[in-house]
Amino acid sequence: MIETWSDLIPLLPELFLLGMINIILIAGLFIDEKRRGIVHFLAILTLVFTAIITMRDFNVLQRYTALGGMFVRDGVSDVLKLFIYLTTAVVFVYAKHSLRVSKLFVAEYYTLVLFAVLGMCILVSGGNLLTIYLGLELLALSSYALVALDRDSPSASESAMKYFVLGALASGLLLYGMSMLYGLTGSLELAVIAKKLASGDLPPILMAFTITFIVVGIAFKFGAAPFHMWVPDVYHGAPTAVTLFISSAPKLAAAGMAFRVLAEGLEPRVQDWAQMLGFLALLSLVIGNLAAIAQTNLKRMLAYSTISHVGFILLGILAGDEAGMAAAMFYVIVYALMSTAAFGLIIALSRAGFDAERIEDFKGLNQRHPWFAFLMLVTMASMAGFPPTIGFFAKLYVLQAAVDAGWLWLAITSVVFAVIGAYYYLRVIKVMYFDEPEVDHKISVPGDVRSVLAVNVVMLLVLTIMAGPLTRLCEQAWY
Amino acid sequence: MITSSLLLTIALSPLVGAVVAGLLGKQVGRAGAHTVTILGVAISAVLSLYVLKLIAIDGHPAVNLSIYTWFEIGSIKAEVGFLVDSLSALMMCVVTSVSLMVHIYTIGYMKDDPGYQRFFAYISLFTFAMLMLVMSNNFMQLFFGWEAVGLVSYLLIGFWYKRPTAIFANLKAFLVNRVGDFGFLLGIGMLLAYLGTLDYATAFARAPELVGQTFTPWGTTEWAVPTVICILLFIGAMGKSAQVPLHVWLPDSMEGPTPISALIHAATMVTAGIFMVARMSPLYELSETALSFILVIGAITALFMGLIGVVQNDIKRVVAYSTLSQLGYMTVALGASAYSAAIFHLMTHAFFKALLFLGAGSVIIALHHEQDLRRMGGLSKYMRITWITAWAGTLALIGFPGTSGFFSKDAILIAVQHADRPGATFAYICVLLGVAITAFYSFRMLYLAFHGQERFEHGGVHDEHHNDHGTHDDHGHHSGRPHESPWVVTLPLILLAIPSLLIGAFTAGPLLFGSFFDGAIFVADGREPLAEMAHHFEHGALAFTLHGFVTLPVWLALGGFALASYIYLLNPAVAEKASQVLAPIHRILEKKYGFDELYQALFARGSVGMGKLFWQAGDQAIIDGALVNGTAGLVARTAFAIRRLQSGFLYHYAFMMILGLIVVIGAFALLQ
Amino acid sequence: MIPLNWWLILAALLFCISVAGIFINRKNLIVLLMAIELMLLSVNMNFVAFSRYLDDMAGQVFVFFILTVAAAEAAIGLAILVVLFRNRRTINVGEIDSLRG
Amino acid sequence: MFDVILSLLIWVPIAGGVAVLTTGERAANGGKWLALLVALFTLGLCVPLWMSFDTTTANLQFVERVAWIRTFDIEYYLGIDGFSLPLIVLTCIITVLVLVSAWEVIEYKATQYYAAFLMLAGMMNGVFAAQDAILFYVFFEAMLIPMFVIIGVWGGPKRVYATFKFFLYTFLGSVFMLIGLVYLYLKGQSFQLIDLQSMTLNMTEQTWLFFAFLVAFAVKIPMFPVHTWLPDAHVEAPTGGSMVLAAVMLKIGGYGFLRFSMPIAPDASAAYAWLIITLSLIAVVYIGFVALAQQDMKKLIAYSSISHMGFVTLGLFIAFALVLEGNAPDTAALAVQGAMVQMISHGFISAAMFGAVGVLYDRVHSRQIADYGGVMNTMPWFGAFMVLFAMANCGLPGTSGFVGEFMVILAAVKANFWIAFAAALTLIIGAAYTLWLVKRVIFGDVANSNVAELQDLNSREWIVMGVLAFFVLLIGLWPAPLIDVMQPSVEALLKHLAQTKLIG
Repeated sequence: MIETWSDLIPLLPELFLLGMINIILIAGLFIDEKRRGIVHFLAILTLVFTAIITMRDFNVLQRYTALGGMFVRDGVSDVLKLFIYLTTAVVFVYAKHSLRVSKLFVAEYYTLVLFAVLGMCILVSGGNLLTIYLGLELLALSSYALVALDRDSPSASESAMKYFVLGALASGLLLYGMSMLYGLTGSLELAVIAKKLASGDLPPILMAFTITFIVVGIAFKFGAAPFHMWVPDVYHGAPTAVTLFISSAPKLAAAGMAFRVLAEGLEPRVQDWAQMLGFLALLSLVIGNLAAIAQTNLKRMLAYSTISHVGFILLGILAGDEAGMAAAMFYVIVYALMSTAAFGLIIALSRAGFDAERIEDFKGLNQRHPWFAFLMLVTMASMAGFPPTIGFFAKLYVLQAAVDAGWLWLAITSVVFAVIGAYYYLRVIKVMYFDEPEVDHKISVPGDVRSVLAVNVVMLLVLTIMAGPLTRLCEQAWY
Repeated sequence: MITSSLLLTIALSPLVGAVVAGLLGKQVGRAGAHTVTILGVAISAVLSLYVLKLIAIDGHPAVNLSIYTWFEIGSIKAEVGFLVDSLSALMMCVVTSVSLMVHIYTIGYMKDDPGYQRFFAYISLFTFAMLMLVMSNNFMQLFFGWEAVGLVSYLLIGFWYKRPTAIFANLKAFLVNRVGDFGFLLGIGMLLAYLGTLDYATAFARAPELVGQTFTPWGTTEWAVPTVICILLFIGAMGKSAQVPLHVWLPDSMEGPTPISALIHAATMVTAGIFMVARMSPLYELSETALSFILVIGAITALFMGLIGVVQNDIKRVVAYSTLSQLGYMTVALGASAYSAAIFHLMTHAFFKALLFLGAGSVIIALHHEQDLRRMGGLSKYMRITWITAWAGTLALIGFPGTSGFFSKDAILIAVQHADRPGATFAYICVLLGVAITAFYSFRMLYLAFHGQERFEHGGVHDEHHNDHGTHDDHGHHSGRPHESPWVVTLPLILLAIPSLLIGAFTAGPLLFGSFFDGAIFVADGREPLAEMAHHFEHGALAFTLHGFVTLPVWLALGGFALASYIYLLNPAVAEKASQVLAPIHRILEKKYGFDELYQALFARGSVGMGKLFWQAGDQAIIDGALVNGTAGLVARTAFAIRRLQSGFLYHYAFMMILGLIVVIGAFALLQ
Repeated sequence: MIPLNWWLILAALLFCISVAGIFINRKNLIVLLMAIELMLLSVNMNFVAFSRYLDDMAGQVFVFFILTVAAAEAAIGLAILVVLFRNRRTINVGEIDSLRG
Repeated sequence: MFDVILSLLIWVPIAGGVAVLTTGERAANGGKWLALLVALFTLGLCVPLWMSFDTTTANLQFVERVAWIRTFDIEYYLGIDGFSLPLIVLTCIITVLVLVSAWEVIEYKATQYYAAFLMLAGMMNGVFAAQDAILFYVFFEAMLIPMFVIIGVWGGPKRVYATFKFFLYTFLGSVFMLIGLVYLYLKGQSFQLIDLQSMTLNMTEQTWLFFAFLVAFAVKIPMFPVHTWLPDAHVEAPTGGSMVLAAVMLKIGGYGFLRFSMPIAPDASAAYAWLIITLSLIAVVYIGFVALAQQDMKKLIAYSSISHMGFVTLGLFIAFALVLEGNAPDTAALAVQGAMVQMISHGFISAAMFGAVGVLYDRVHSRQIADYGGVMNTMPWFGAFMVLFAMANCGLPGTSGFVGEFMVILAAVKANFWIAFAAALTLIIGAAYTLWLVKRVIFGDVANSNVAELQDLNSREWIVMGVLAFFVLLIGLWPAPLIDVMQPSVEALLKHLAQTKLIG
């Protein structure tokens, strides 16, 4: 229902992105291997301009809708989008090195990632179950393809298959839930659904049943236990450049989806889904932290670590109030930064024919390259939530929200598991600092990766000092 | 005038000497070390005498001044300060003068020891610590001195740190003393808790408030506060003054060089306990029970430690057990409220016991560090001065009428005889028997060392026992025959022999019956422990001496003397026979009643065993093994179990998702 | 008119069959893809039924989108299947377990 | 400069550490000198700090207050009172000594070693100066990472186990504290200690908070039964690590009790004082016996540290009995002062003991008591220092070790005779394990060829030992300046403790 052209203005960044993707898609066909850097450059430029367009009328306190309420632009969506662009741009910088090294430097990577970004943008701006579904599928389908990017790798195709089947199952469940919700409320629009639910004359059992299906869909996207089974295999099997992407930006989108569906659409049934998320958060913390201990592959370990981080994000969301959402948003942003940093470091240490993905590959890194060892130390410390890194403040924020909402027991459990989790992060530090190096090849990292990586990691420290503005941004997006 | 700078000079000049000799030993050299320390102690000694003169003769009032505040917390204040009255002035003189003698003696005794400077540093440091102890005007400083002398004692017993026996003995000495200090510290704590002060003057002034207060250790049991305080403080004295059952360290402390045995383990440090109780007389007078306790402990020590002396063959150990026994006498006097008699005996004992030790040391040097009485004999003709002074010391020790020991010991005996508190009768019997025993072992030692056959080996041949002394036993006299020691050794002997014999007769009057201790020692009204003796004494020392010949103690002493003379001088074969006939008793005495073995098993091995048990069972097995590593193991096992859930099969993953879905729905269905 | 519940029950049954097909099937991956299609169709049935009974067009519009996405999904799924087969020489679900733990 | 002196004390060493890191291994010597200069400069800052510290007030001094994270009302809020000042000075002194003692010893990655200690020093100063709970927590936790690396990189053969145990134990303890702080914030909308301390809390809240804080600080100090990380950490840590760990990091536990547990939950602290007192006494006695059974010098000293820290907790918590039941505020002040003095004193003594073991270890590369004997013969100066420190360790009057124990025991008698009785047992047990160690290591004849070849202290080691000995004796002979600095704060604390927080 396009009333006027001005209705499209809030969609401008997405439209620009779409246009550029098409250009890149076509350009990619004609640009040969040697000059593929152009695609890379173009992709980053696309993100930069999309970001600029988003920033142009960025107002964290304002809310616009377009397309008859199907598309929402507000502080939450814009903050998330900006960080999605940022994360993706960083991903591109790291990925180029990795793709080159593993001979996967193809234009498809960029188009697929950008399509996924587009999907994410639609997802976080979704004001209608339909837009949410479409955004989700656009993201998901691009991701399946990305995982299978390395067509000659058995493990990549295996993980892609698993991801695909489970993803399809999850979206089936989500759809089923959406259909029930539609049936119960008679609308696909989240705002209408919320109004309807608030009136509260719906059968509670049926409501819980419906909500469960929707929560499962969201949980799958997050990778929360017990819907996490794809996470380790995909992280492990996919090319590192893809893992890097999948582990970072889509989590922002998943959070956006949770915010839209749960905090807006299902807001009146907060007790219901909060309980469910509590259960999922608990399981995620337990399974993520414990299983990570038993890992020898760093990517796989980080996969489980992601699951535990998701537990914390859920801890914020389940608080159900604005503070909780803001906390979850803060956490997920910080998480995306940490995750890019961690995978970026894995990429930095990789070279032709060798992926530095086993924990042993980091042995004696302090002797081989103290700077990278230090960066990894900071990243691990941040992931484990040690001060003075920003990871600590993320946890603090979330815990505060959870305790405030009366989830004290879960907060206590979460910190206990955070301590257990500290073990495997420390193990990485231990391997880098305490052990003797086994290999002695020279670490050569392109300048752009090196400098972006440095900024990325140092941000984890600097943000501690600058935590004020970022937290305020998250807060304002919600109030 | 007694000013703070005067007192500071007295206390600190030995410290200065100690620091110079200790830290700059290499730079100042041997002569430098002994010059500076002797100078320091000499200054102290002279000034101490001056102070004593001011107080005793010129009637200078007691001085109580503080030097600096150690800490001040609200009303609780600990200061470093000096209280100089007749008691402390007397002690200062005893300490510094004996110390001076020992310093001089050491020049000869330690002549060839590589640790020469260190030794001087230690004994000067000791003098400082002991002065701090006796001059203190508060409990904190008392405790400082108390432990500091313990430290120096520890260092000196272990002076020859290569000898396993020495370092065993010093550890033992320190630990046993610590047991005493444990009680002592608690006593100070009680005092602070009930009187709110650490200052002597205030504490004594408020002491009467304690009467009638009770302390409830558990349940409904009630103890009188003064008794608890006094007994706790006395436990400290038991450690320091080696009273049964904390006496075990003193004989072993003879591992230290002989001058130390004289200075620390006979004349001064071990008498700190006696001094302390006398100092605290205003407190002790409040508790009959505590005094009885002291009386009995002292009596046991006096008799039973003397008995062990009879069977010892090491010359220094005989003197050591004699010291224990004499300390018992002093303690008995304290228990009988005859504080002045105790202090008097302390003083005379300091002189004659230092004399005996130094004499023994002289013998030991002459025989190249031979200490076994069975390898001595007939030394009188080689070492005239030593021999004569030893006789003088022995006579004083057994309390031969007219000698200083006679007056002091008699005072004690009479005081105990007329004491009427529980245990007095037992104590009296013990001390009486002790007199005979003292005479017996003293003369046994004298005869075995100086008289009879020459049983030592000529020619300076060292047996193996001596070689582990290291280098210090090389005293350079290889002339084959023992000969008299150099003047630095004999001069102190002579200087000590004179007071040993004479000081009693001159000072007994004022010290025991005069007003000398007024204001320093407090005896409750109505208690006149020495009244009976005063009655005899009113005709003067000479008359009293003559009277002494008709009293029981002197005859007992003569009996002991006679027996010893018969066995060890006239008919040595009897000794062997007697020890066979009395084998069981002999064994018990040789084993020293088994205290050492018992303590070794119970406390030394027991506590190490307990430590091992706590460590291995408690820390390692339970806390670390079961709890800490157990938790870690549990986490690891769970981790691997969870890892197995991730089977790799797609249908398991899907099943897990559906299961999760069903569980969530089911949980909700149940909850709704 | 057939009551709404019947439609819903039918859709639920189809849904259950498809879910069961996903985790009970241990043989062929293609069957999995079929199960997924079935699942989407059951959801479609739900939407259509609701749309009809609510008299609201949105549900049916949704169905069209689902159909489209399902087609794209099938395309990607089959593409991955081909790649997998090329690499592993098998499309047996029980043999795809190299990534685990 | 006084406006930011606390910030300088925190950030100069941290920035210095970063600078030292950048010098790299090639310019290791320059890095070492730079580190030493930074440490000395930081120590120099303590001089005006001590001089211009007002000892008549318990108010915070040298306050710096800037909003940090407004969303949570977290502030960069620094300030010190009588409790913080001595600990900051202690930190600065120990840091210099650690750097000096490592001078020729640490060759592997020397600049990293120096940088780690500098950063650690800044963080420890931060802990003592922070007046915002989150700021405190940030420093409190951040310290773990440099220490983890120090033990892990330069440690002994079982360092991995030790360092993980150390880290996870401490981390586990502190997260409960974090939850407690979050709870307090939600209740009072403030993280400033001063607000937290004046907040009204009911008994249930206080009890939960008390235990949350207890876990954190009990692990840190450490108290029985959560002490087992300490011996392992000490045994494996390099000399400097042990020195800092024992001298300063343990003190943070005691400081935490003073700053958090006691003032924030005074009623619960009073109600559970019996628990802390019991655990403290177990620490004194039980751990004393355990120390007696040790074969490893460092382990022995580590256990001795635990035992000594028992006096800190004992002193702090008998204050409740004294102030509430005994109505003896002066004695209570004596107890708290005793605890504080014990912390400072133990800082010097334990650093000295570990430093001394390090001196031996550098020469013989063994920490086993059985590998030594008769060290006095070849290292007389070392032996003399060792005997001095051993005596200080067993609380000989005239050394700093005496002051704290003396004060706590005296105060304990007033509270309950049997508490004092058990505590005073340390007089015997402490002397037993310390002097037995001395007997076996220092005294005796030369035990083996290793000992025979020992060289006595070089001038660098002499300086370290000498400085420590100086402070040990200074505090022992004249504790008054230290006590005067703390007295107003102690009185203010006790006044605070005496008032219940339960009603309005």
